[in-house]
Amino acid sequence: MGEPQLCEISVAGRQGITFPMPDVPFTALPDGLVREDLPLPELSELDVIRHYTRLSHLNYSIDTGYYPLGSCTMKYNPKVNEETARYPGFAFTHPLQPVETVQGNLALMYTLQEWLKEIGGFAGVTLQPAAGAHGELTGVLIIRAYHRSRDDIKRDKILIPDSAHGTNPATSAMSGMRIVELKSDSRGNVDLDVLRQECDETLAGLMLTNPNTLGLFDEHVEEVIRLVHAAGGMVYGDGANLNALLGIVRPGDIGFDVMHFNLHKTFSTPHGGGGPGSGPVGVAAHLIEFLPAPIVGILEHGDDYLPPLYGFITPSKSIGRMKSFHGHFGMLVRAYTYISMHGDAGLRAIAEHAVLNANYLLALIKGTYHLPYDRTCMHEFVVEGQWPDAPEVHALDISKRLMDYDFHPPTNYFPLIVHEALMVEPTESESKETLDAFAAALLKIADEAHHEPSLLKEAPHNTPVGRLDEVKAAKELVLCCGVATLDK
Amino acid sequence: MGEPQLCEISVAGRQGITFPMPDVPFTALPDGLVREDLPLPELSELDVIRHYTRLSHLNYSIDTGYYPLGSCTMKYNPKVNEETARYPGFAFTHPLQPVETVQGNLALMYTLQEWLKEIGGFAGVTLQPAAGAHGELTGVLIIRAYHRSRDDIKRDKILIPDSAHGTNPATSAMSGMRIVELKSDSRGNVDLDVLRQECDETLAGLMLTNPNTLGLFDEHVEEVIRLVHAAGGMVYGDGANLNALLGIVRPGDIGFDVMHFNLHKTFSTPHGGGGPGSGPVGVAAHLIEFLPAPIVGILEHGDDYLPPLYGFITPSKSIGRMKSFHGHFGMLVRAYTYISMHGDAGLRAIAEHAVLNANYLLALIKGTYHLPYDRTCMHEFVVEGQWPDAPEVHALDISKRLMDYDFHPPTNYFPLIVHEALMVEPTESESKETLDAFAAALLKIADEAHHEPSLLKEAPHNTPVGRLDEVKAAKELVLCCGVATLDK
Amino acid sequence: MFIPHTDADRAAMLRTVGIEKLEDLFVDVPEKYRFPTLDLPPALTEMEVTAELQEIADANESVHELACFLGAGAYNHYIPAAVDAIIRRGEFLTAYTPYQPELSQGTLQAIFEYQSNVVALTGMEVCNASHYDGATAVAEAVNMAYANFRGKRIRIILSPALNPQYRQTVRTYAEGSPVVLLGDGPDADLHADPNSLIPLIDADTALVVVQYPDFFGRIYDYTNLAESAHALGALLAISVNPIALGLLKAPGFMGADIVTGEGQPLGIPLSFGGPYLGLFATRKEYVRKMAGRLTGETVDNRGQRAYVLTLTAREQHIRREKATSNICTNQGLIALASTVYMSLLGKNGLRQVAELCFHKAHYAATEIAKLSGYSLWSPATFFNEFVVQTPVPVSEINDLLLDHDILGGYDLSQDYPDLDRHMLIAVTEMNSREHIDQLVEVLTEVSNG
Amino acid sequence: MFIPHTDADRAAMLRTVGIEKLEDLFVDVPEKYRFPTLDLPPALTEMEVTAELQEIADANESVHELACFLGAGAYNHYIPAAVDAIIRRGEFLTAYTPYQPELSQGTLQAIFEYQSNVVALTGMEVCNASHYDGATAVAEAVNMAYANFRGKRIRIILSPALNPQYRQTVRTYAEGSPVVLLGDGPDADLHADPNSLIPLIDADTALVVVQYPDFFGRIYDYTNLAESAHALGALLAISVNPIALGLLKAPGFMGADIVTGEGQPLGIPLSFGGPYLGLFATRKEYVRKMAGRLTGETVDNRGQRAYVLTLTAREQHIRREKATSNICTNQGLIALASTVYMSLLGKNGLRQVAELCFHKAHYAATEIAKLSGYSLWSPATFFNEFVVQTPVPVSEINDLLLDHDILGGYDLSQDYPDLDRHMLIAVTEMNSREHIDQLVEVLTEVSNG
Ligand SMILES: Cc1ncc(COP(=O)(O)O)c(C=O)c1O
Ligand SMILES: Cc1ncc(COP(=O)(O)O)c(C=O)c1O
Repeated sequence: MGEPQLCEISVAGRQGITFPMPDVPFTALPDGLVREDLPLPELSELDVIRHYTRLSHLNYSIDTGYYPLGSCTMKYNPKVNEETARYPGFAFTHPLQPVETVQGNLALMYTLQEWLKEIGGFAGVTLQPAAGAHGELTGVLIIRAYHRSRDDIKRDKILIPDSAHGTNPATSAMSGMRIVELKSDSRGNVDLDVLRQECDETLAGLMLTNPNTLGLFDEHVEEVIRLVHAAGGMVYGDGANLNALLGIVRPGDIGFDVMHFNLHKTFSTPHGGGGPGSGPVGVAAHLIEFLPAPIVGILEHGDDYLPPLYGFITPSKSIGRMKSFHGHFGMLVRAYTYISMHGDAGLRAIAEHAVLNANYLLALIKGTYHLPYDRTCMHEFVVEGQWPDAPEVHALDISKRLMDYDFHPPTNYFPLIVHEALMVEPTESESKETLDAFAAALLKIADEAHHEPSLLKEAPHNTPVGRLDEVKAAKELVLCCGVATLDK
Repeated sequence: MGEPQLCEISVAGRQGITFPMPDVPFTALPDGLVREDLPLPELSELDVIRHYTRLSHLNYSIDTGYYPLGSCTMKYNPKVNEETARYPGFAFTHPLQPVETVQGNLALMYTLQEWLKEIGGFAGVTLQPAAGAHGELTGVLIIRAYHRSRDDIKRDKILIPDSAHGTNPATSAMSGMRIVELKSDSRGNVDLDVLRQECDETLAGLMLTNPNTLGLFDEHVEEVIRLVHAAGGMVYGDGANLNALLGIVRPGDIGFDVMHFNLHKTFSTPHGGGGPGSGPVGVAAHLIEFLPAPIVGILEHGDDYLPPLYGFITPSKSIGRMKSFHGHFGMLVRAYTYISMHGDAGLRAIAEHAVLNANYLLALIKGTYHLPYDRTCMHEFVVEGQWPDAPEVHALDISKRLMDYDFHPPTNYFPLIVHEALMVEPTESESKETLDAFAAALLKIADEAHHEPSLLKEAPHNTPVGRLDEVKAAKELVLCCGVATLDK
Repeated sequence: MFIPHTDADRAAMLRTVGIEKLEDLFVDVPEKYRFPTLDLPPALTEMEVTAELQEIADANESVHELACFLGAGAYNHYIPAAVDAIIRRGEFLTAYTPYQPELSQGTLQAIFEYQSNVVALTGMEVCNASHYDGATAVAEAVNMAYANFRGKRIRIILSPALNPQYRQTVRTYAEGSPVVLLGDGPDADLHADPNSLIPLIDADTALVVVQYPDFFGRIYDYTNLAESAHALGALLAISVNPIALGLLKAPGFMGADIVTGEGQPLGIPLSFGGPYLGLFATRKEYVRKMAGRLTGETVDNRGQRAYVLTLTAREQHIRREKATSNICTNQGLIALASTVYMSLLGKNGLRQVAELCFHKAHYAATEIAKLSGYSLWSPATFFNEFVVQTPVPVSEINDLLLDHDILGGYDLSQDYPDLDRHMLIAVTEMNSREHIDQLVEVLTEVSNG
Repeated sequence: MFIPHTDADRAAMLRTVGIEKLEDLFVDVPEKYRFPTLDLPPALTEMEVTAELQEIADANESVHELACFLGAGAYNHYIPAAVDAIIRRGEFLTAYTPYQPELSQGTLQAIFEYQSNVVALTGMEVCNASHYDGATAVAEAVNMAYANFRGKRIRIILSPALNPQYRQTVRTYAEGSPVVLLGDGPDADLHADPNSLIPLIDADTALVVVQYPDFFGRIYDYTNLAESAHALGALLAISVNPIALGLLKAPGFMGADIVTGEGQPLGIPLSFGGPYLGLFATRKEYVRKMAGRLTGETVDNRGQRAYVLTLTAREQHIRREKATSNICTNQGLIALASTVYMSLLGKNGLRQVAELCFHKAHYAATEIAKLSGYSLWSPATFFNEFVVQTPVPVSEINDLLLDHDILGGYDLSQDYPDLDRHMLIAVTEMNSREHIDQLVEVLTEVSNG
């Protein structure tokens, strides 16, 4: 029984909430500018609550099961985050209030900037970017502005390893850069020879994910960075995988010039079915003046009796504004809460256990699933979802079959350099028992793949819907309630 | 896949939340009084959230579907109630704080007392009782105290119609009263002749539910009350069905001496899987002094500049205290919120539409389901869940089959005076479309009962579990995790 | 509000019913009383009602603003965020009593786990699905004990150190029954230990009721009392603070026949006194005499483990006037909240909280005892509450404390005339040392002044 | 915290992995940088962190305490309780992008309904699953328009009455691209109506961007502008306040090619500026050029209606540097919140809110215009925001207002040097007449003084 669409249960005249009568005199509505029809659905509050409660049951989520989606760090999202972010003093402050009235918010942001600097080994941080990709754009624009500030205009080349996430090349393209893809070597590292060849005077920078999307820490990361720096380039760090490094190593210390943090991965802010995220960017000292405006600073220093006065500051060579206002403040409160609950040792424990969980799970399945780069992994690993002796079975089939065992599948077909990739990120908040059960399912499925492949090809069986006709979706383009097709 | 029990997923050493180290010196723990083992489960926060989120999916609820459980008034519970009751000013006040520090709470309680007096037509109200049955106990003890205060000690008989809810006789028994059951007449009313016979000098009172549990308004209610009063008895009103009467008639006006309100029925506070409820009791003027202590009163009157000072008052002949503190305050806030949003016309609209819905639904099915008392019903009605030409099918089978159509069944086998009773209370917050769909399911099931009864006997098919072995449950008495049986 | 009917719906429905207007539905209602005008304020929209309620709430001073040293039956403990995250879920919040087990396995398993946790905590064998609160749980224990002896034993001994509100409630409940309540009269020696109750027990005694920790915070081992009661065929009921059981010997191991308690400290907001949670556990031989709902494990017709309400023949809806109690709606959601709380803290967390309460209370007691004019009323061992003798009436001290944003302890003179100038102070994990030091400082002002 | 491993687990796992200690996992990390000590405050427990965050939050003054007349891109509207009740649900909150449709029908259908509601509101044909906010949505509109002409048109005309922060964001985004942004220079005539932009449109123009209501609150019919743009082959983007569309003619009916907007007013808390919601709708011919996610209806292999992300070949994970944008994580949960909001209010509720804003703002404007020293800057029609010329600098007035617990309007001199002593005042349904009268009264103090 599918859940109807809201427009299908709409009944003319219903209204889920009403508002007071005006307590002021009426003004004539503007002639010719009043709309005739507003075809929104008409529903009772009960209709809406019942509909969305029922829809929610069709979702898989961290709160309902194990979600080892690679590269996404689907760790547990503490419930306390949802409380603190809703404190009225936070939730009901306007972004343009006089700074004197929002010293709490500004102090929180300032402190979070300081903490992220400390955690990442950076000299400056902006909290403005809305997500990882937005942080990347911020970072690449900073690199661009840096070179231009030195009149080094020819630097327009960004190197991107072939294992990189799609946002890296897309970001560089949006920033007007030329993209050169770098092949990885046989151990999953940046190929130093290839890199050397590209280190010329057009080099603007390298976008490096480390640990990379194979879950591997680049064994020559220092050399990689040295080469780029020597050629006058900057190294951008895609911090999506920072969960592996908390308290283990600070990217700034090994020479990353810029890096984005994903608060919605590393720092437990919820993924929300696709967002919102938050992608603060840290930079080394030479890039501070290029940070987007505004950042939070101390306007007047405090003393024993008075706290400092916090306010907004515009860096002297700022690349400008990346979005409205000051970033995803609600997410910042959550991340602040989370970091507060960990401290130095707690953060390191996160990374240690994230990496332990990945290596443990890998150890349980690696005899059965081919591991293309056989090394100690970091917080995640990538195996192949296909066997030479069961060629009709694909990574996708394994993923769908996992659903029948009540697990969310790993990321599929990414990174692109692994054949039939299954990218598994266990996260530290899952228990040994859960990993054991997940490994058991993977081993069972491997067996099924060889002996009863139809179980995989026809999977999933136990989900609210089966496999979807994606071609039909793209061809017919039914994108709205009540509209049969976009090309009607 | 059943959800494991918490004790089964417990792992020694896990802890879902931790607390600060003591910031005070340690004191030696009391010798010989420290427990050795505390066999509570050990779980992570994620374990607990995932477990209960998954368990929640096994429940049917108003928020997920139509729940026409007779006598329970399963109306929509507005989400705003859940917000207001959680305002820190309410949720974090201690019941024994000095009254000066809780004037908000006391003002709210005072006003709610006034509103309930107005709605019910009473002269006094106590908010202390915790639920309907607790209100009944309060009321019967008040009646008892009233007679005793007049030295009318022989009055120990309580009359209870045979259609009454089980709490009515159980309450009277708890109050040390003698119970005489009154047969109903052929139209579902109190049989006046039978009543007259019982109106003697031992009569303490009558417990009357009106509309009664057949959903019928007693056609001679004035005469019934007159007879009881004439014999020196008091009339207790079981207010469980007040939803039918809001703004239609005030029970106090027609002579009820005492009545409990069910805030968790009439005034939309959530049922919570079994509670908490709230059962304020209203009384006529001659019973005010018997109300349980304390009630909220005005200690010092206010004026144009100052609000009044509210405080607690003990009625002079109070029956005493019915429980700790002042009642289910959190529920009072919800009911206050709800009443505030309705006012006079809004409350009347509730009753009108509750009754309209019941009569509409009844009209749709009454040709198919036998209606033993064929009258205009109030907010609910009772039909028979069996047909002479399909005798193997019982009300219970119909109920179970309704689950397959994604509906919660009506109340079964109550009231006792209707053969194979199905007691249906639609409530006003459900739409015509929902009633139509429910009626269609009932008609379809009636058809199935005649043509494919196994569909009903084997139902439910689509629920998380099928019919349960209740005998085994009662025989083996497995009442705790990890304890094989109570009689081990 | 909350009525989805459009004009068209209403017209169609009236047509189907065969009447013309809504008023026609109410012909059975005596005409002269029909359709009264209710003198209520005009209806508010959600936007207005939230503003108004916020204003009312703001007229209170809460324990968020005040350092709270008030207990006496309700305690300010930390409530983990996860508790509310679960009980807000509509599937738990808007279901009713699990009469239809096929649609209620969530609630049923949760009750089963509640029963399991309470049994573990109390050391008893069986626990029901809740009573209204700690007071009514004791009243039901009295009823159960009385019924257990089929009316043949009518004496119920109440410790004077049982919460006065519980004793009042028991008295109200007992009004209509032949039981005789004794032991807590004005002449009771409040300093005496529980063994002082033993002489009151006789062959006509059904039940002895004590509290643990008692109302004055003291903790005693009731094993001897239990043995004495049992020797004369009587039962022992112990009313507990469940947080204390995180640290202290379980009453089940002292020989209690019934354990009741106020479950509020287990993750339930103070909420000005309710809704709270009545704990009720007993021994297996009394399971059929117990009031309240009970969930049992069984299997369904597909062979799956499942849960169902069981032994319902004890209850009002089946047994009517012969039922063990009239209770119907209980504290379902609150019991769930406490289960989430107990499960989150678990074995070690509850111990941690209990120890924090213990150590902080003892620090506070030690510091206060040093002040001139103040002394500890009792030398007995205590948990997290203790009685202080004060140099001036407690209400005066409390006024002063309030000026310093401190919610002082409970004024015992309200219940015990002999305990004029005696304050019952409660300390929990929520009281920082700083709070305690502030309390002590303000108390000093009075001792000096 | 949040790590469930016991010592025994850890030992067993290390054994399976074949190493001795956790440190051995990190041999690839350059040794000299390994295991830095982070200078962070000691870890707090949940109980402590909530107390600390509460204290920080309390250091702010919120619009619960202040009467808010500040808008300028973020508005204080009433948020129905049902919105939060839905978005708190873990199934929505803790899922990610619905890559696996079989496990994500809840999120997918919700996005589909979001798309439907935004299309209905804007009068457009297709809408994506969200951008970060109103500013980045405009920046993406610029990118889309530029890409639409394959780089052959490079002029983008920005109305000077487009939110200054949006224009700044567009400029940042455009840094690396050949587009030329014009129309909003310091010499732009702020009083001119939108037709004044027409002369700037030429055959090299890709896009004209205007705002509706504009930054100064004014409302214009952009039909003529659209026609003029179209006549020269250029596109028109209109950035909207969605609440205004409850009352006003939809931009789709004015000929807009792209409608962007800040979705915050649709049930999203102010939350000091985010997370908010970037609305983005366009015409069907541009659907393959649009950035962002898109949900389409289809069927599953059991014949059931179902939903799936579609046209993904536009996106970065498929197309990498050729993608329409780099956006990946979007505003999923916020889009859900806005959908719940729009569905609750529906056709009539949104109109009601819009009218309340309109009438209250006009009352405020009328009253303020009566004051000596104050006047309305523009005679143009407006929605719920308007510009007032003030007798003294706005910041002085705002300081005074703050003393009276009023959050004054936006000081336009921050963005428009010419608009020194000009205050942008926003009024919503949350401002009672009493608030407005208070505002007027305090303003009077300045006009008199
Ligand atoms: C390696 C990597 N880089 C970048 C991103 C983009 O981050 P966001 O989705 O927050 O924009 C992701 C997110 O999935 C990622 O996994
Ligand atoms: C008619 C009637 N009377 C009394 C009660 C008892 O009320 P409560 O469950 O609130 O104790 C009920 C509740 O189900 C009822 O339906």
